[in-house]
Amino acid sequence: MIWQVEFIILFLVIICGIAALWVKDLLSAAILFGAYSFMMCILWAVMGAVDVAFTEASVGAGVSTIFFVAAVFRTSRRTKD
Amino acid sequence: MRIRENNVEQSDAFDETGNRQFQRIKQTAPAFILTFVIAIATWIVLSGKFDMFHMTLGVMSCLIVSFFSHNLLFYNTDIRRLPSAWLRFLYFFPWLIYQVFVANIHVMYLVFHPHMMDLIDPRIIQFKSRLKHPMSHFIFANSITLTPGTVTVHVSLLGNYSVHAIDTLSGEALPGDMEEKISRILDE
Amino acid sequence: MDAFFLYSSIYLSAVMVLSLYRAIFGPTVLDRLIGVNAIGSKTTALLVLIGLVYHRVDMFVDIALAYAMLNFIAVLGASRYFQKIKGLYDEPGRR
Amino acid sequence: MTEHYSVLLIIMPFLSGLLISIFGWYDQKKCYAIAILCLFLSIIISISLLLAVMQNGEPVQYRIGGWAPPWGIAYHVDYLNGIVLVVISLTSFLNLAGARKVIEKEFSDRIGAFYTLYILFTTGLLGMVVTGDAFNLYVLLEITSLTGYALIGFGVNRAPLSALNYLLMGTIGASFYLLGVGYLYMGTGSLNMADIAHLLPAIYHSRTVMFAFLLILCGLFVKMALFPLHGWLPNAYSDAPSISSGLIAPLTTKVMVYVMIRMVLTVFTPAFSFSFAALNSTMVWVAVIGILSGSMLALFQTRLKRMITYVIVTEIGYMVGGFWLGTRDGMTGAILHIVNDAMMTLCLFLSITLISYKIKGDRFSDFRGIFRKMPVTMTAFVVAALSIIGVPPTCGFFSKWYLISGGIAAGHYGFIAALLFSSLVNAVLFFRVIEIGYFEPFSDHGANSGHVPEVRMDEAPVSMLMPLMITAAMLIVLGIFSGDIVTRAIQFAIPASII
Amino acid sequence: MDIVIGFLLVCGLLFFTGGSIGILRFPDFYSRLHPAGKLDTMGLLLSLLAMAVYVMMDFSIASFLTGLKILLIVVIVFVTSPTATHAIVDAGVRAGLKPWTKEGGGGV
Amino acid sequence: MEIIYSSKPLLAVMTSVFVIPILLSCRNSNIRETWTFIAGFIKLLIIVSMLPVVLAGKQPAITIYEVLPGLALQFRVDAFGLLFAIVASFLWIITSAYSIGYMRGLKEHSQTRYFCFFALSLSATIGVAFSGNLLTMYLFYEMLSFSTYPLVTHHQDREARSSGRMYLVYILGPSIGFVLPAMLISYHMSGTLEFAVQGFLPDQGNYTGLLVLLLLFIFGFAKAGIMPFHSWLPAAMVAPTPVSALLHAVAVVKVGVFCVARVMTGVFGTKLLASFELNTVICWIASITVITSSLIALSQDGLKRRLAFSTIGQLSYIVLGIALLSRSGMEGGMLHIAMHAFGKITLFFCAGAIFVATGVKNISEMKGIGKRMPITMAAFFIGSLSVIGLPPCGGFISKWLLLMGTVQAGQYVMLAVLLTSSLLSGAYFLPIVYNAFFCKPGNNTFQGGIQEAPAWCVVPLSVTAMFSILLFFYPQPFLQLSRVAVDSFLGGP
Amino acid sequence: MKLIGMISIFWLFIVLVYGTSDFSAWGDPESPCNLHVSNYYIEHAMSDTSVPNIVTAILADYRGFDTMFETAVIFSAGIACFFLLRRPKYDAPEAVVFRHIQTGITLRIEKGGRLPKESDEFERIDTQWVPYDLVIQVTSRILVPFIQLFALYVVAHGHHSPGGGFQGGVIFGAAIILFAVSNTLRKTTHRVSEKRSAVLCAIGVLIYAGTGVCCLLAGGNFLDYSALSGLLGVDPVTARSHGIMMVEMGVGLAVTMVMIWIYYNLSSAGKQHEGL
Amino acid sequence: MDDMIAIILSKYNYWTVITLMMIGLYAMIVKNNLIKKIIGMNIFQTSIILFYVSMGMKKDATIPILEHHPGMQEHVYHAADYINPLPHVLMLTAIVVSVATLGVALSLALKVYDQYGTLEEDEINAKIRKASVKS
Repeated sequence: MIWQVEFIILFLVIICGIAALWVKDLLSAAILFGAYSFMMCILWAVMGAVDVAFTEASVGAGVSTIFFVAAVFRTSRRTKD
Repeated sequence: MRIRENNVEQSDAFDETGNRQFQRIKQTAPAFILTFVIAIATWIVLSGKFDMFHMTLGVMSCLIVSFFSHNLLFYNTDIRRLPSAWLRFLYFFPWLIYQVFVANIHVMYLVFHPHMMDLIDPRIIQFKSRLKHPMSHFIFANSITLTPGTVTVHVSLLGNYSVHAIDTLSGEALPGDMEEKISRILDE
Repeated sequence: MDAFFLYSSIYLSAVMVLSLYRAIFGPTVLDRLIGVNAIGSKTTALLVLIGLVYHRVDMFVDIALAYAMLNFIAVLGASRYFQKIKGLYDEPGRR
Repeated sequence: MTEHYSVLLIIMPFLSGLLISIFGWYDQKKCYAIAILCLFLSIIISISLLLAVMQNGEPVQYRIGGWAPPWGIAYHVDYLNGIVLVVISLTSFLNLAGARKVIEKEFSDRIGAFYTLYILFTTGLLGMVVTGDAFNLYVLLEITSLTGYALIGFGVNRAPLSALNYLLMGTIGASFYLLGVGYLYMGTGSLNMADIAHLLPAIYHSRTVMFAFLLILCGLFVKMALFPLHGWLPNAYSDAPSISSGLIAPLTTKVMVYVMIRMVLTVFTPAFSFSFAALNSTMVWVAVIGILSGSMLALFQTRLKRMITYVIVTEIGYMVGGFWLGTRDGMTGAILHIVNDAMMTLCLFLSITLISYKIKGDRFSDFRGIFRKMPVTMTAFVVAALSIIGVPPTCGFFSKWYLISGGIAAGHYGFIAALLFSSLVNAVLFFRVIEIGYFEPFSDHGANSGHVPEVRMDEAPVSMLMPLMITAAMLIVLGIFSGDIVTRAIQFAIPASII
Repeated sequence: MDIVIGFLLVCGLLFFTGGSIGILRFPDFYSRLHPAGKLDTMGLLLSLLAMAVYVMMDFSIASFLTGLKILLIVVIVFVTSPTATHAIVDAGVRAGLKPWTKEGGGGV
Repeated sequence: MEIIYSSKPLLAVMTSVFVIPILLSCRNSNIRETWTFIAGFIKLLIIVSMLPVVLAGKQPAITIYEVLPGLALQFRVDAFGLLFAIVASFLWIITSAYSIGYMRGLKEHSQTRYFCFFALSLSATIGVAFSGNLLTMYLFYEMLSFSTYPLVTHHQDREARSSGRMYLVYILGPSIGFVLPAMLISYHMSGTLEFAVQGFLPDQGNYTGLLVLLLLFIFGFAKAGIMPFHSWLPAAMVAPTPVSALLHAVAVVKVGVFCVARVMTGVFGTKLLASFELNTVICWIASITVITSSLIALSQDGLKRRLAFSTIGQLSYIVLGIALLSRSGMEGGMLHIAMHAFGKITLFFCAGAIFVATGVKNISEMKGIGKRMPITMAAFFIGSLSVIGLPPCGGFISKWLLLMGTVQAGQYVMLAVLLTSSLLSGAYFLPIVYNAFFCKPGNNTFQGGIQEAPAWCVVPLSVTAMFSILLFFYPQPFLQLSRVAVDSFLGGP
Repeated sequence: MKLIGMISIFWLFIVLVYGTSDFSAWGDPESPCNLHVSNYYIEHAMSDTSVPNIVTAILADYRGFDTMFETAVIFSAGIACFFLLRRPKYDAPEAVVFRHIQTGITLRIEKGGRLPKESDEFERIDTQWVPYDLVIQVTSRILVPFIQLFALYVVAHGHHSPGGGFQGGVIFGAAIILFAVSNTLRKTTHRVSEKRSAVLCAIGVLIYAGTGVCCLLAGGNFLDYSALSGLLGVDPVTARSHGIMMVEMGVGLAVTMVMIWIYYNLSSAGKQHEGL
Repeated sequence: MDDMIAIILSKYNYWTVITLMMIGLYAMIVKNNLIKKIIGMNIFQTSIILFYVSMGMKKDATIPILEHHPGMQEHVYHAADYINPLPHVLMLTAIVVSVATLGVALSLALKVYDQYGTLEEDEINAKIRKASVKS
């Protein structure tokens, strides 16, 4: 475990999470949510949970972002909050 | 769950006669084998285990991959000419690395320059390339992106390039030297 | 050498903040996409570095490899959105 | 094979669900046969499991993967879940048995998927009940939820929106549960329920355990729609296709109540739950508020299905309140009410399915003259209504009997008053519907000659009526035999320490 | 050997830094792509190279293959990164972003 | 008290239930009604066949099934129950006959449904009469409520709907709200619900608790029409007349009173009531009801409404009589169940007959009707005599015993109450008779020849009138039964 | 609403933070959760199953039942998406557009016209114009086989390195999604049709459950792979290892196909006609 | 003061978990847009995963893949050397569940959009109200 890295990443994770919810555009939100997943992946790698990190890398970075984009593509990007 | 397909139905391999199927196998066999070889090589790098169990799994996996995507990796390609093309590509590669390195130094210079805004003068330039093969287009476009001050914006089918250049200097060099080298790789 | 890797990884994660700025405040979606793509490439390096710090790099390389591949897919998917829907901002009436 | 029954009970529906999804692409006709067959078998298996438990007098254990409990997942069937298993498989079977025509009408192009979801839903419920592992329960809970969302989301009107809301709330609930299990794991290092219960007494004083308790309860309350957290339920259940709500409404909430009972009694043990955490009276008051407001809200509804959903909210209050009274009678009542309420709700929803097969719309005003149109269906409906009101000899009376007598034993008169009040309100609610079905279209002129325009009798097909009639008969049979159920099974399900 | 590795890694980190700052500093989307596309790739190339060398230092088949794997990442990044850049810039054009020019300003 | 096993009570209860499927499947109305009669006779036979056994001091009993641990569905026939059952089942046959006339005369709709629920409510009534414990009694009580609902609302018009609603609210509300908790509380106090001769509640207990419990029971059985919970009775008058006869004279209200009496004797026991002087409270409540309802009855113009309020008062006589806890009082109360039943049913039949024949509902329109319908009005006269309590009618005996009871108990206020109410009932019944026979109709409505209602109507009402008189001379079976019952309640002669 | 939400959230935050006060410190090796069950796994995983990756050993063996239902969860998600979204009957498009790839000329064929066969020369394009992006297509062509190979590697090496059926399956699915993104959805459905993906994902789960049932039939408990030793002709420990491998393959197959299936339905809103 | 730092250092991970959880919960409760709610839901789920993973953390331990050399079969493994693997296993399942939930949620959102043409909850409610008034 590398607590220094982890500390920074934890901070970034929170920022990413807030940003993904704060941003007023759903596609951006989906992209930022992808970034959130990246951060989570690092976090788990740092904590030694390699399998979880692997899963998150494959799911969060790849599939779930694509799902989000596909959903936004089929609906709309507009959001009021 | 009987789904009525609205798509234009394709005549599948089923209604083809055995002879044509044989022809098809004959056509695809080299690509299949080559894909299989490449896959095995990659597998060995990835796996690092040489016991029976894992090698069996490897062969099975490689067969699956080659079955699924032999017509992806080698698409519209004359396989007999490939080895020489690869050799020439290896010859081209160090030059590319060098160009990339130069490009990076250039961008680094721009990035850290205090008056960066004065130095840059972005513009989109367009030119026509004489390359034909998709592969060479691909290599050319990616090389443009990696080399000094230019990013490929669009490549049309007929070889019309539009390129975003960060300053006038980097834009002028195109298509230039690189196109020559790439056309030589694929022997066009 | 371990300490060196450790500090590099800390540095790398700190550098990520800069890319994150672009990802969060980028005026357009595509700027965000650039930022996220940059974060992705840094993450790939960071994963291998963490592996080195743990002395188990052979385990972490797989993740990094998967990461490099899937990051590409995500970015491609997001940019693909614009190839079908024109306009930087939302276009009403598409289903 | 008998020793594998407890796992077969889960595996058999699971496998047949998968088979159905494959057959759905090739031969849709087989789907129904497979589904009904496997549900029937699961009834047999669950009954034989219950009988086995009764004969041996001790729980049936099963080690999956051959690993001993704390390391592997163990199945554990005792009196409590034996009963619930029978209820689940019976409900699921009865609901599906006659519904073939409705399904073919509503889901014409995705029959295979529907049956698969249906069977997987049942599998999830059965698994949740039978498992002895806290985390395994979560996974099965999620199967149930996911399939449930899909089944609800294919409804009419705003069903997708309701299902999405349900999904969000359900995820919150499940996540809280998961978090609570995490706290427990942090405190004890184990996931097996029995093992946790064994390890827990040493750390009763720890705040971790307390929070685990609260979080798990919170999550379960969201899932079971206890009053302030019930927001998702009415929309979800009333917008769902009636065949789905006939499956989901009787079972989901009841199984969640079961899980609560299991958690409180088996994992945290009564010693912690009733004396250490001392939540009894708070919980009972919450339930009382739930009962009262559920009844009041039900009064304002103008659609039958919606009204019944609020009645479900009220019934949840009964069970939760009765359980948390902490007396033997109250718990007996709560467990008995799980059984009875499942059957009652099933009967109501089955009759609604039949009605909606013939009549469009479920506003009260759509039910004019329905007694003449569908007398058998409405008879069953009336039986169910009487049971919910709590009229002997229907089963609803007896669980209410136990609940009230539990309230008396605990000296909690607020709960009794709430129960009685909601019974009265239920009477009002259902007689409002019955009145409309019975009186209208009425003639204002010629009061005595009474020429009512004749409505043609137009019943649903017999295949659909049969399960309904069986269910209605079950209500009375369960009522008459409730003494047996209590003395032979339920009283062993409650730990001896509770008086 | 350590020095070589250190040098490569520091260079890589430097390129990464440059990429990040470039993304921040450049005026518009198109010009931001230059650092993003080039510097990050280069940074990754150099740092992964350093790590590959480090891994391969105590030589065995396993470690050699691990090093190769790291290099495989590089190869993949070398293929994907320009393509990703290209995809993004293409999306930008289609989305209708006007490039920033010295004379006209514009851009976002 | 010897308890003998016998399946007769069960058979008696189930007879009418068995007949329902036959009724449902019959398309022909004659066959249908024949079955009704057959069932009624069989039931009466079964019940009467238990009479000697009961008079010999034995109690036929049967336990059907133990629904809850310690609580069974249980029938036990004692003298009181048998008295009630005989009255109910006998009058039922007559009512059936009458209702055939009435229903056919008015060409009512859905007669099959009518007869089905008719049979069902008969079963429920007998079930209440024979029930061996509180749970069984509650079960049949609720069954009666629900099975009479379609009868009350038979017309399916707006008025029927609103009064049906009222009926349900008044009957169901207290039974769920009061009786159920009271029952559970008593179960909790004593651990059983089985009726005992001296009550099953434990002897010790605080006064307030017992009082609350008693009040819960008394008001809970709202069918008894004790005053704040009486309004359903006049409202339920919208029902067809046979139904209201049944409701108000025999089954429903008497079931209510029977339940109250059972609770007082079987749950609390006379000793407990006496020791806490709880009976006085009931006496007062009942006497208030008696006086008030009589006063209200005076002001009613609708014949059936007036009868209804009279019924409310008369019911409270029974409660009052039993609550006096004196030998004659209790005997009188029990006997009054029978006597009042015969009298009141006659009156209702008459009202129905008048309606069938002339379509008149209000008393003010009945001047001179006696000339046109002499038999009916004569029967009406006999019935009212019986209800007022004058010889030569059965009502006299019960009222006499009641008065004796008040004297025995030393409750002279109650004596005054009873006398006043008798006077009042004279005041609201006799003018009708007088007007009918001696006044000239205002607008020549009832001129012309004799036009009685159909024979199906007239015969039953004459039969009941005859019985009213007959009971004055031969009250033996009922009197003996009530004596046996009182003996057991008060603990030996 | 926002304020109420904020306040209640803040309150909950305080409460939950208070709840952490009895936690054992972060990273404490002596905390109860690190002592009881998990130690058994760490110490016995190798001797019980001969799988060095403890996570895989627990996932597929000790708690294999969880994983079976995890697969069922993902399977039911696929079914659910299909059930909710699929719209097999929709209005046929007014016109079908084809592109001659070599020249880039688009042909618009009105209703009733003769459709050219899709081939290397002609490519059907969506109603909304799809650019023919040469670079992306070539990259995906190169990349897809390698990603697939990598996915299979991940499945096969779940015993020794991180990964396993689920991760491999997702990556394999992602490879096909990449193909769909860079080409068209229609081309992808020609390679992996919806029916095939649906049936295969059910088969994937069936492989898992079937392995368990095999154990049942071989005389062991459900999912007790050591019962398969007679069948496979190896010792029980190796049988467990092989059992885990079989199970992982099932998971991989199921997950791959479900990912593809969900993507098909999501990206085309159930029409499976033109995708992202 | 030192105590404070010790507490912070030993608990900050959990606090982050709670913060993330609250962010997700807030989004699920307050946000108006359905996709935002779904993102909030995913953040909520990830926070729980983070909780589990940090729970299984051990100082000075390596990843839970045994260092296994083919030569030495009889090696004894010390539990303290490896990070607790059980939470990882559980969380793999949880991630799968969360991605499955995501798929279903998105398809429901698609269906909602298909019906109402918007993803904003208040607009949808307004449309529902309008429809119910009309009928």
